[in-house]
Amino acid sequence: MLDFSFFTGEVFRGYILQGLYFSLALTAVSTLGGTVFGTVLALMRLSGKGFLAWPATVYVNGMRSIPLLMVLLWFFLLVPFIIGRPIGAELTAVITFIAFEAAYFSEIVRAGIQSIARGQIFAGQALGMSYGQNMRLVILPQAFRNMTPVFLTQTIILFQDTSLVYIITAHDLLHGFTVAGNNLSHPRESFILAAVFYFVICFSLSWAVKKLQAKIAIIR
Amino acid sequence: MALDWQVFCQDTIDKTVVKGCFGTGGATGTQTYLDWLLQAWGQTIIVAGLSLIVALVVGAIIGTIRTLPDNPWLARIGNWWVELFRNIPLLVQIFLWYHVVPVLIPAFAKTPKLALVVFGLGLFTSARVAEQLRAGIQALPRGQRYAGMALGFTTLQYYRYVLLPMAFRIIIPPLTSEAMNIFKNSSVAFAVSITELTFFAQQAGEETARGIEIYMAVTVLYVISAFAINRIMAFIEKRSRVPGLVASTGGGGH
Amino acid sequence: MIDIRNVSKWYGPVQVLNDCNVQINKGDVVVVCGPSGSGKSTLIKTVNGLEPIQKGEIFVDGVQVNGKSTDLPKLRSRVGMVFQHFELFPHLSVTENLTIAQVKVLGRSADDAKSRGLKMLDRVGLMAHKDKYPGQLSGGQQQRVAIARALSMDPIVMLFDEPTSALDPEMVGEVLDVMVNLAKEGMTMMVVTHEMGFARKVANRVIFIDVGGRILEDCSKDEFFGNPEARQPRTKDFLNKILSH
Amino acid sequence: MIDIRNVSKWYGPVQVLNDCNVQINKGDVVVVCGPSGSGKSTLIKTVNGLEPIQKGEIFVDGVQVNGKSTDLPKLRSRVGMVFQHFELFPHLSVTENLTIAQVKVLGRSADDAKSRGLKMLDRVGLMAHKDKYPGQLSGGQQQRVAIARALSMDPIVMLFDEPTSALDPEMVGEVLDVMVNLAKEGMTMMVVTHEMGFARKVANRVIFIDVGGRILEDCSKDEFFGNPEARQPRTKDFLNKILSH
Amino acid sequence: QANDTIAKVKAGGKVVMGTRESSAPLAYTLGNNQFVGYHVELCQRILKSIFPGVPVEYVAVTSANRIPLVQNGTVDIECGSTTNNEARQKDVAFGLTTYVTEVRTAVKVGSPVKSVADLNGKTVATTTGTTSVALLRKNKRAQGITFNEVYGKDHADSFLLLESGRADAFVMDDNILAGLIAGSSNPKGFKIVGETLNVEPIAVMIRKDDPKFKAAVDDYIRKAFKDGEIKLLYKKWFLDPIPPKNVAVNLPMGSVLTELSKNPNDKPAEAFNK
Ligand SMILES: Nc1ncnc2c1ncn2[C@@H]1O[C@H](COP(=O)(O)OP(=O)(O)OP(=O)(O)O)[C@@H](O)[C@H]1O
Ligand SMILES: Nc1ncnc2c1ncn2[C@@H]1O[C@H](COP(=O)(O)OP(=O)(O)OP(=O)(O)O)[C@@H](O)[C@H]1O
Ligand SMILES: [Mg+2]
Ligand SMILES: [Mg+2]
Repeated sequence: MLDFSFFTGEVFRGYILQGLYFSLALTAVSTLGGTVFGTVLALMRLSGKGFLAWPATVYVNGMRSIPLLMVLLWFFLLVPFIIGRPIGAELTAVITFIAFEAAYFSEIVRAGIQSIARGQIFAGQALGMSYGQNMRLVILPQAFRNMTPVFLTQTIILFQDTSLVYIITAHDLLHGFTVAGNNLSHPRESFILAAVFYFVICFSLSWAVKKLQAKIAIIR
Repeated sequence: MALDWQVFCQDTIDKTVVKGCFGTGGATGTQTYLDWLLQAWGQTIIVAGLSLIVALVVGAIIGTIRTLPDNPWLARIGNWWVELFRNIPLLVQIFLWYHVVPVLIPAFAKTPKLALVVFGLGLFTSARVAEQLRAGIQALPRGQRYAGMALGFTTLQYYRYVLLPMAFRIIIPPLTSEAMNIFKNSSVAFAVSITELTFFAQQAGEETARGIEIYMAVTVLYVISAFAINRIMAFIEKRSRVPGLVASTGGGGH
Repeated sequence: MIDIRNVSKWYGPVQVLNDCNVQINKGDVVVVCGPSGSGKSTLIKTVNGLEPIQKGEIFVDGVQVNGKSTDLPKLRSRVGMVFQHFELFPHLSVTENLTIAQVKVLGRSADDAKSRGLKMLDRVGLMAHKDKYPGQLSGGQQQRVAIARALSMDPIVMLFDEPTSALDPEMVGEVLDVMVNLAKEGMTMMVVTHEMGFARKVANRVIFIDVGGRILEDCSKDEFFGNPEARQPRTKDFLNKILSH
Repeated sequence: MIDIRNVSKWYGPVQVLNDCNVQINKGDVVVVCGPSGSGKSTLIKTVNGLEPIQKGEIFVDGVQVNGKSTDLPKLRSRVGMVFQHFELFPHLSVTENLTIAQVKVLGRSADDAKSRGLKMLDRVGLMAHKDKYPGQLSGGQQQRVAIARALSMDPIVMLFDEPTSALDPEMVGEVLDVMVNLAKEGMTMMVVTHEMGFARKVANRVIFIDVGGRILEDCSKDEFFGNPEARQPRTKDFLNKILSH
Repeated sequence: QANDTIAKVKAGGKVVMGTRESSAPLAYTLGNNQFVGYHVELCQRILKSIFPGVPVEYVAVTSANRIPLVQNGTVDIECGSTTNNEARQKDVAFGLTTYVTEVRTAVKVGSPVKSVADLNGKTVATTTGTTSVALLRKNKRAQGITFNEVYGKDHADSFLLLESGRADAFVMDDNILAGLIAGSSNPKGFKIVGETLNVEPIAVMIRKDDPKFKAAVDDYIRKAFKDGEIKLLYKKWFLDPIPPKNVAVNLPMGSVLTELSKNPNDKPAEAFNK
């Protein structure tokens, strides 16, 4: 009933490789950008200053209540208007993902910082450390270690989410499988292969996360 | 760019503006974009609501069996379930349910598309609910399990009376984000022709060429839905709050 | 009543109980002490089968705990246990904590369970708190409720695992008082504790376990405290440490 | 050296310190005791400004802690503090724990800091563990490292907040020994503790705070323990509770 | 004026062609970012004559996003399978009609469906974001029949719905239907039936209010009709075997297009269905 013989090396190179590359690149770039932007948002929210915390809170909660598909559609529609010149679907995807993921990463960073026991903060202060020193030497090193697993898990989710860029016709991994399936008349087999592909990649990643977690965990 | 909200009062066929903005409805009656928008919202709510039920029920079972003592096989099945359903993108899973499963398992061929989407979204989310429930159960002090056992409860009983009630309370915050996620993720259902909000955004945006207005309306409905879920869960959290106990929180994911 | 015979237990490659033998008769109050990590909690948990053992046999009231076909829930329902961290069920009120196992495990009617539970609550002096939730009580009060909960099941023996070590110092006394009374009324008890005052007052036997799970001492209270010369060096060292301050 | 004057503090509507006055001179060893939640930790944390106060004044070595322009980090670097839960930095090795603040706060060279830190580590008897991480040490060892960390900063006064109450009983002694030696060497100390043995041995003053944050007693050790009749009823009650067992 | 494509292309040094991925034989991909088809090749020729030597960049568009993409300048010329109608003319402009499609119905061989009326009670597939969705709604109301609609997110998806039996019929432009059938694993298993629901002029799409570019495009098309270039292209893509499977779509030129080739125009669909 199912026939996977159509899936040759040539098909892989012709249809899949480009999409795989794009999905990975999009994941990497938006993780990086999202982390930077997200950390800024988190620090704004933790600053205790209303004029910083409030916009950041609105942004984060707003982004988190809209589906990524809609965010993609919005950015696809609006970004060219805003920046005044056309950009491709790929670049739109990158901008959208950074903006979108920042909201999620900021929550991770915030939780990471808040996970540090008050006693640790007191201990740093009691040794005479300034706010900045305490953050840099005591809180952030622990916070980053604490949040690494959630952070990497989110990155895996992000990688899966790249499959949604089909709505703005960017060419991701899934897209490659879809087109290959349609053009070579084996759409069902192609979906199964896509599932296997994603599973292998994401499963290995999450397995690696577990290993890493055991390695960097603070001995308690 | 001027916004033209009248587009929602247009008839979906002849594009004339209908007085009162609502069509006559019915199979052969007229329909405005507003009617359609609300219908699409209904579809979103139905898909998300049913999927949430599936996710909670299946997630509770899977999450529980992953923590059972002395039953490595059940735990293993539970672990694989979680790995399987969370390591494949939702969109791919929905395609599989829609296009592949009915061919492999003929019994599914006559299943309504809504049910297939609900399976897809529900089981995808069940993996995440299961993961949270497992974490919730494991976050309880080990002594709670021992205390239940020491009183003579059977495994089933101490899960039912001791562990699960507390575990579910602990995971209300992450469950809230899961419930909100399910609403958002239901947008993926449009890929298999569920006429929900994102489908509406695409189709009506195309037909009327008033993308901004249409997207805005749809976005607002998503935000309202998310907010409503959030309030409902806050209400549940409040109702189930244990006197004298401070709640802890979790987070992450979408 | 309790017969622990040649029991050994491992966690993976680590041995935590090493050929332990303890006999406890009806009415005995046995205090178990030893350094942290020596296996005291593990030993007491093997008595009602909360921790499985890899070698040896344990009998409670004639029933083999580690038997293949033993109805463990039934056996456990006859053995009361009190934990270091109380382990009341936080989502249930005090009364519900006291009655739930009576109803669900022993099959008592709600009324019977309630009257029995409240009687025990009265005994530990907390009748006024019957409708509160555990989180609204102090540690000492929670532990007393936990004792009442165990007593409501009409146990034939009570196990205590460091019942006072998680308490603020001012609350230790109120819990010990309850335990002293229980002992005086003739309850069979096995108590893991560092409270040597309690041991002196009511124990009739003291057991000392060393790290690695080996029982070094098992003798009468008078012998244990009265004849320090005859003790093992490890025991003397331990007693010195905890009695010095 | 420490001068707490008419200090009051509220958490929202709840008053946790009520018009407290304490004077501590160079070389004093002051023990603070009182029931749980009475505000002992809060009081001691106000001394180096970890908790802000709403009323009154606090001076340490002549510097006003709650002054608007006070350089708090600088002041804190001269006040050693030891916490109930040790609060070593879990991501740093023992040596790094000992040196980081010396280098970053006092600006010492890495070598100086290390030699000073290791000297203190030696003093608490843990030289052998200098390269371990806190998580690899027992509670008693961690607390001794925490004391060494505070001492490495050459503090003019040491604050202790229940330094032994999170420890297993066998480890209490080793920490108290370090503290006793410190007191004997003339360190000025303010110690929140329930260890009355320690108070008897080295305190020269004992302060008792009642719930609500009011100081009920502030007298010499001999007066406090030797003259029970003159004590407030609350104090007697508290002492009874913690000394009875 | 922003809408001067010729100036924009000169300034940018490249021209962006929006095209479709699975609208064979009008426009589709062979993978590797390689696009082919009747309209793709026609556009390639047009662009080569207007912008000799300027590289062409390809952007795959969908039914749903092609108009915004042309409007916002992402795409300079869309060469896929876009119907020229009055509503769209408010937002974009079209070249001279280069293909005329008739909206018809594809069913499996052996299906009892022979006309729209037979769709009563059946499930009908079509593609999100196309005019067929509205067309179906219109017919439904006009004829008083009831049927369920299912929507594929693209034509391939819609065809899959028909193939797997989730839909009894697939209503779409005949060329797309023919192309999908030809490319399917079982070309003999499907047929195109029923009356023509709509005649739709298909044209390349460009930005509105850009007379210079429109004139250049139209001039080339007019010339191509006249000297038979279009006829050759039509034969190549509709009658001869085409890649990737080397099967022919086999859809001879319809009467409307034949008529048009004598006197090309850019009238919207409404003018064709009076
Ligand atoms: N679940 C477990 N897995 C692996 N090792 C364990 C486990 N539980 C206990 N251990 C180990 O078994 C040994 C005995 O533990 P146990 O809790 O019985 O000691 P204890 O005498 O009660 O100590 P404490 O005074 O600290 O309560 C310790 O070394 C402990 O680390
Ligand atoms: N951050 C806070 N917010 C609100 N209330 C607080 C806070 N920290 C402490 N409290 C309250 O202030 C009072 C005094 O607390 P504190 O920790 O100083 O007591 P303590 O005497 O040290 O008690 P313990 O012996 O339990 O350590 C308590 O009632 C406590 O609940
Ligand atoms: Mg123990
Ligand atoms: Mg305190």
